[in-house]
Amino acid sequence: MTLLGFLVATALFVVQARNLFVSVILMGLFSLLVAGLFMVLDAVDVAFTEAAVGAGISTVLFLGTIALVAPKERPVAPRSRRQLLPFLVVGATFALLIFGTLDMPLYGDPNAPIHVYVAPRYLEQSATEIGIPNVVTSVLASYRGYDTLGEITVIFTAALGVMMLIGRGRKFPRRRRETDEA
Amino acid sequence: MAMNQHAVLRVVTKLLMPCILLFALYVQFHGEFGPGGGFQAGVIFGVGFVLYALIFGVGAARRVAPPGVLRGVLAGGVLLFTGVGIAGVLRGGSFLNYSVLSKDPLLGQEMGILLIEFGVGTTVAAAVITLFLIFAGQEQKE
Amino acid sequence: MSFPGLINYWAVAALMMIGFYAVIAHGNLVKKVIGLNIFQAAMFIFYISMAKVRGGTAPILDDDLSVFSNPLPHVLILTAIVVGVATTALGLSLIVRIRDAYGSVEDEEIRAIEAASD
Amino acid sequence: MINSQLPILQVMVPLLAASLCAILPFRRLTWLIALAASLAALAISLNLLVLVLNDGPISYALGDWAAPWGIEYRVDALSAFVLVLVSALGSIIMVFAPTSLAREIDADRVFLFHAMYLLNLAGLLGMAVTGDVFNLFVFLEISSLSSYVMIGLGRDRRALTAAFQYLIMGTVGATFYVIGVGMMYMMTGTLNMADLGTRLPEVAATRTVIAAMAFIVVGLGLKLAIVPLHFWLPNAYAYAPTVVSAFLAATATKVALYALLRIVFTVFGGPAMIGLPVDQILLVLAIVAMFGASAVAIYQTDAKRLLAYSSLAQIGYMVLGISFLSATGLTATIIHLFNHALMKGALFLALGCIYLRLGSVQIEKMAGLGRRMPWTMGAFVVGGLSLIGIPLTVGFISKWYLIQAALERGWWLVAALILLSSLLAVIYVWRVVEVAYFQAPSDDMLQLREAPAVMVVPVWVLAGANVYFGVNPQQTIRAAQSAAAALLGGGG
Amino acid sequence: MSPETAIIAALAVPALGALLIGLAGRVPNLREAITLTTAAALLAIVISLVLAWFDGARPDVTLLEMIPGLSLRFTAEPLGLLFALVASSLWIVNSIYSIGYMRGNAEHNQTRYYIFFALALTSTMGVALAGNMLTLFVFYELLTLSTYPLVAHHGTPKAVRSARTYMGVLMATSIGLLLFGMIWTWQAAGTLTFTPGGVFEGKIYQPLTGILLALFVFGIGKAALMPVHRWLPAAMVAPTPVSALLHAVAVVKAGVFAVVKVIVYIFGVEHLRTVINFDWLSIVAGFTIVAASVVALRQDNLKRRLAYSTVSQLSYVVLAAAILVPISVAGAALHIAAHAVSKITLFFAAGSIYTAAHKTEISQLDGIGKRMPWTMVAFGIGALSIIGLPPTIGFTSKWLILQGAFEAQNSVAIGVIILSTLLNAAYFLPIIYVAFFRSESGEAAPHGEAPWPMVLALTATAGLTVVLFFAPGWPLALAQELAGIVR
Repeated sequence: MTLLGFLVATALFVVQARNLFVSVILMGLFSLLVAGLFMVLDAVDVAFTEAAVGAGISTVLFLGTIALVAPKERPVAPRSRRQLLPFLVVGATFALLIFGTLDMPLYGDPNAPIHVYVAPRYLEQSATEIGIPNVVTSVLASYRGYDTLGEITVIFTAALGVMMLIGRGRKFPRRRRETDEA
Repeated sequence: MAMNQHAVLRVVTKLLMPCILLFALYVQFHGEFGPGGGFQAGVIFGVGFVLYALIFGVGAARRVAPPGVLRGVLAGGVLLFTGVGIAGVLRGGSFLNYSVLSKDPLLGQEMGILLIEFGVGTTVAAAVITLFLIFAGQEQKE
Repeated sequence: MSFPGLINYWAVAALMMIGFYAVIAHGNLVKKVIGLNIFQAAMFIFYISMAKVRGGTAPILDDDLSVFSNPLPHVLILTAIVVGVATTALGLSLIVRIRDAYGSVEDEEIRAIEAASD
Repeated sequence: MINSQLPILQVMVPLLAASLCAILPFRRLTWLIALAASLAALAISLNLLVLVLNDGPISYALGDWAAPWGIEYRVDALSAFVLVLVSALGSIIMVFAPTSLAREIDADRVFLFHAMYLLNLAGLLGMAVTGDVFNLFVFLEISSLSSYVMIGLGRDRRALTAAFQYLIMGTVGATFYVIGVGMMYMMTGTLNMADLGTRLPEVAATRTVIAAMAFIVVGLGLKLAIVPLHFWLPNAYAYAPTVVSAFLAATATKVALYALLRIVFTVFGGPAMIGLPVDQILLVLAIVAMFGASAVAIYQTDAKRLLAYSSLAQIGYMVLGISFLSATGLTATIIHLFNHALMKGALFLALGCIYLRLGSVQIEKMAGLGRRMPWTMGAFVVGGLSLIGIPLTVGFISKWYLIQAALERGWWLVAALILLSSLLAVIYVWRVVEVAYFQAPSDDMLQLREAPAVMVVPVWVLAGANVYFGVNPQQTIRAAQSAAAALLGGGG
Repeated sequence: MSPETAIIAALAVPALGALLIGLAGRVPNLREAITLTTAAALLAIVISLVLAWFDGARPDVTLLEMIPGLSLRFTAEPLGLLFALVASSLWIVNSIYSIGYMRGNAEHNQTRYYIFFALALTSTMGVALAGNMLTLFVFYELLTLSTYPLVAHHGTPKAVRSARTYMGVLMATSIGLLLFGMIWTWQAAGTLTFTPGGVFEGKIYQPLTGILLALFVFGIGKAALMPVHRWLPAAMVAPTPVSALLHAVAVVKAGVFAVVKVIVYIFGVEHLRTVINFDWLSIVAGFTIVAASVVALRQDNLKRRLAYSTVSQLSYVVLAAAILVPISVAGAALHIAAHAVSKITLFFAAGSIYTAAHKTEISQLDGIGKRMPWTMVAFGIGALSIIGLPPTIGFTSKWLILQGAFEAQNSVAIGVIILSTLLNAAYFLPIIYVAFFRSESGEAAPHGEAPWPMVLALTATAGLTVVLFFAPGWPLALAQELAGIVR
């Protein structure tokens, strides 16, 4: 689980880096680490996806964006009141999360509810019901195929949305200059 | 994008492109056995295209994949997926019941999965290309 | 007794909070989206960790193996990853537009511009 | 056969239509498609409501995989009711849309807008019809992403920041929701709502489940804009194109509320089961919303913002109904959910007409509008009266049930507060009315004409609905009562 | 026409009139003709209803069920019929007067004025004929809404501000208190139907009755019990015919009517007699009577003085009902009619003075009686009636109330009535005195009587005030019927 510790450290760096470029590159690294972790946790499909998406697409998108906008972050204003509230919110959420974990089944416990209910059927029956060995695929595409339909609808929505917002031929004048002078 | 002057890059890319696309197809159709599937394949396919755009310029890439076509492909994936679902309905099952697609339920399942994964791949590839072209296209304006 | 088995959940929680903090405390819009990504990635890890079965392998059936990790969370997370990247893409395109409109991607500067133009 | 397929068609019709709209770059054609799809969705949902009220809940297994393994669609009285609400408003607003959009959105984007609109509709309908907690998340995201985009299309640049803020808050909310779902799944091994409802009681006392509930309530609360989580809403509603404001105000928060009800009651079997004072927290938040948001609304100079804050207050009423934890309280919530959609739909659409002609919805610029645009302002007044809760409008029915629920619990003070807060509504509605009717119009307003009939008619359909269902509310009440009963009865 | 149809028609006719007035807005003569026809038709309908009632018909119309178990329901009973009769007959007179006033002063937005006037009458009919509390509440609110544009008619900042007060107080009380009380009642008694003898018998914890009653009495802001009387003087910015018919007759009478109705048909007189801590209502009403009279004394603006006089007179009705003996309840009912005819006369006179002489303050009225004899004689008759002197109907109603007070040995009521009679005299007689016996101050422009429709109208109401003394006819008969129900 050193990997997790490493992840936390990377995440801290990502958040702290003032240079957005550095931040984004580290973010790519972070995604790769996450993908690695997923491999360790037997989630090969997820690892594959995370590597492709997190380290690949997201990074490209981020780079594209910071190339267009300022590459540096302004230092967070040291106003105590603005800093206090986020800390409180985060602290409360954290406490709730930890509180929530206390009654969780232990990590890797084969008798955890999720391993004894519903899921076994996938592992046991999918060979006869669907006939393909990759259970992730059979769940993804058949048992819960509808989620996947939703998923590509999400992509579809996002792609159309980006087209609408910043696609070519948009007629919004560049208002930056006006406001700078005004 | 000045890279389209480099002859070496151009040639390498031309050689690489089929490999990438082939790999994408492999991932696409091998998903039942190993890791992978429509989504990953779509991403790879898209990335292959991104490479093409990087080397030959966004303008050239956009000529290959104009927005109208991209929108068509994007929607096509969704339509294919829903189409498979509705085919299930028409053959007397529920939405997305693939078993009824063929006389042999197992075969039906495989057919269904293959088709919808292809739908997923199509949409995802188109989405990746769209996103890239748009974000890269912004840069040119600046 | 139970504590050692929960440590990784705690690490996940910590990771989540790093991202969450970036979302709400940082004024830079790009940083907010980065934070959002970390937050979500931590949530992915949480799901995948719960799917793990000690001694199990990836849920690709093979006659030699008998213990597999739970495939369901994997599927859910595949979906969630995709949703995440879709959100990121939209968020970033909004940032580009905001930059066009305001000339800044800093929360406070935008507010100042807003206040000045009112 | 077609009857048995209705649940899936409910979502697939708008989804397919959306794909078509994306392909066809023609404004009128896509509008026709969108309109046809919305109307078809309305027909389907009405059919479903009748079926459900007559024969009880309908279950539909997607891919024919039985419930805990596959995804289940489940339509009961409550979800059918929400479906009708969403698709009805979706249709009416679509009739209204073209003229309004022509003024507020670039012409070459309109066909994509139709696609977005339909995607949003599909997402909302999907949320209402699904019986699977994770599937709910997926459809939540479909509707959210499309609404971010639609808000971002607003003419004012502040629409962009509003959309971004909403995106951040919405995503945080969705992630919270997923975390909560993960915890529930961890303790039970299932994602099906009904199944969760039966399996959760065994592990109810665990801290994990308590945390899960907290995360889900907060996550959906963000979407719903319960008061401390509301910051995204006023700007989003104020700067989005009017059609979008109307649609979101009338439907999106309602569906989020539906999701909250569904999770809290069907899945958790009511807040009491967990042993958290959720009801009391909700009570306090609701009252804060009712007064705080109304008070802020009074000071707005922009009519759209005014309505946005008023929405927050109205959401407070709905949450208040939940906090009573009684059949009457839930009935009140559900009735108000429906009624508020009618009011806000009418009000925002009326503002759309005003924006079309006036190019602004600043209250001070609306002086004398009552004479220039009599129909539009007439509808606005009807909607406003309904918001106040004047008898013969739907608002009165809502209030009646809400107060009754309070009195049933013996909470006199709360009942009095409900009434007091509706007096604040009198103030903010009346500010607009006074300006529009009793101030002399400025000179450049003299050429103003009434908005075209394609806009005024939908506005009046909604305004008329405010009166019709206010005078004749039996159907609403009956549907709401059976929905509330279904919620309290567990699995439903 | 069957009595059921008549009830529906009483609601529908003025509403239809409003519609037609709106359509005929471009043609003033047609518009006014419609107003008059509608008013006449309404009176005929109400009369037919009264006749039917005396013949033993007890119509009961249920329109639609608004909330399960609660419908929009209309019935005819003596008190409501009396109110409807007063309102509809005075509407005719008032319409004639309005025509003179609005044209004489060249008011703007006349069409809107007539439309909302007709709508206000619809609402008044709804209040009068309501068969349960919900229906009464519905039309009570509609009355507020339909009179709001009339108060704000001028559109000046002052008018808008006053209209805001008007709306604010009436809405706040009705939504904040009345609705609350109503829903509470529904919760406790399970019904809101007006039932002789009340609905609470044994259903509510005694001390709560007092609180509930307070919710009703103060919630009905239109009854202008202090401290919720402020809207009434504010409403005086409206054109005078509005003040005359609505704020002397329809609106305020709807208020006291509702109070009496609640006392008689929701709480039940007999039931209230058993409530120990009930005296406060007499005290509040008594205080309002005296205090408002004192305030009236100090007003120089004629309409404001009349307004405070109205506040005071309204509480007579409340006080009379609170005495809780049949004869005083009859007095309360009759006083509704008596005050209506007398106060409308006074307002008509004030409007005439404004139209003819453009004078609004009492101190400007020196010698005006010589120029406007008809007006000022009518004013005098109205004043006599308010003070309670014969030969006017005001005497009759006051007499009944006083009789009731003696019967109940309610010393507070007796004292208040005597004291206020003196005060009434103190604020009216000086006006009559200066009008007839002071000589005109120099600078005033010469003027004569107001336009003839106005003079006609105010003569008619003044005449009615006297005629009713000699032949009280239906009003008294209906009031006595009510007393019979109370017993």
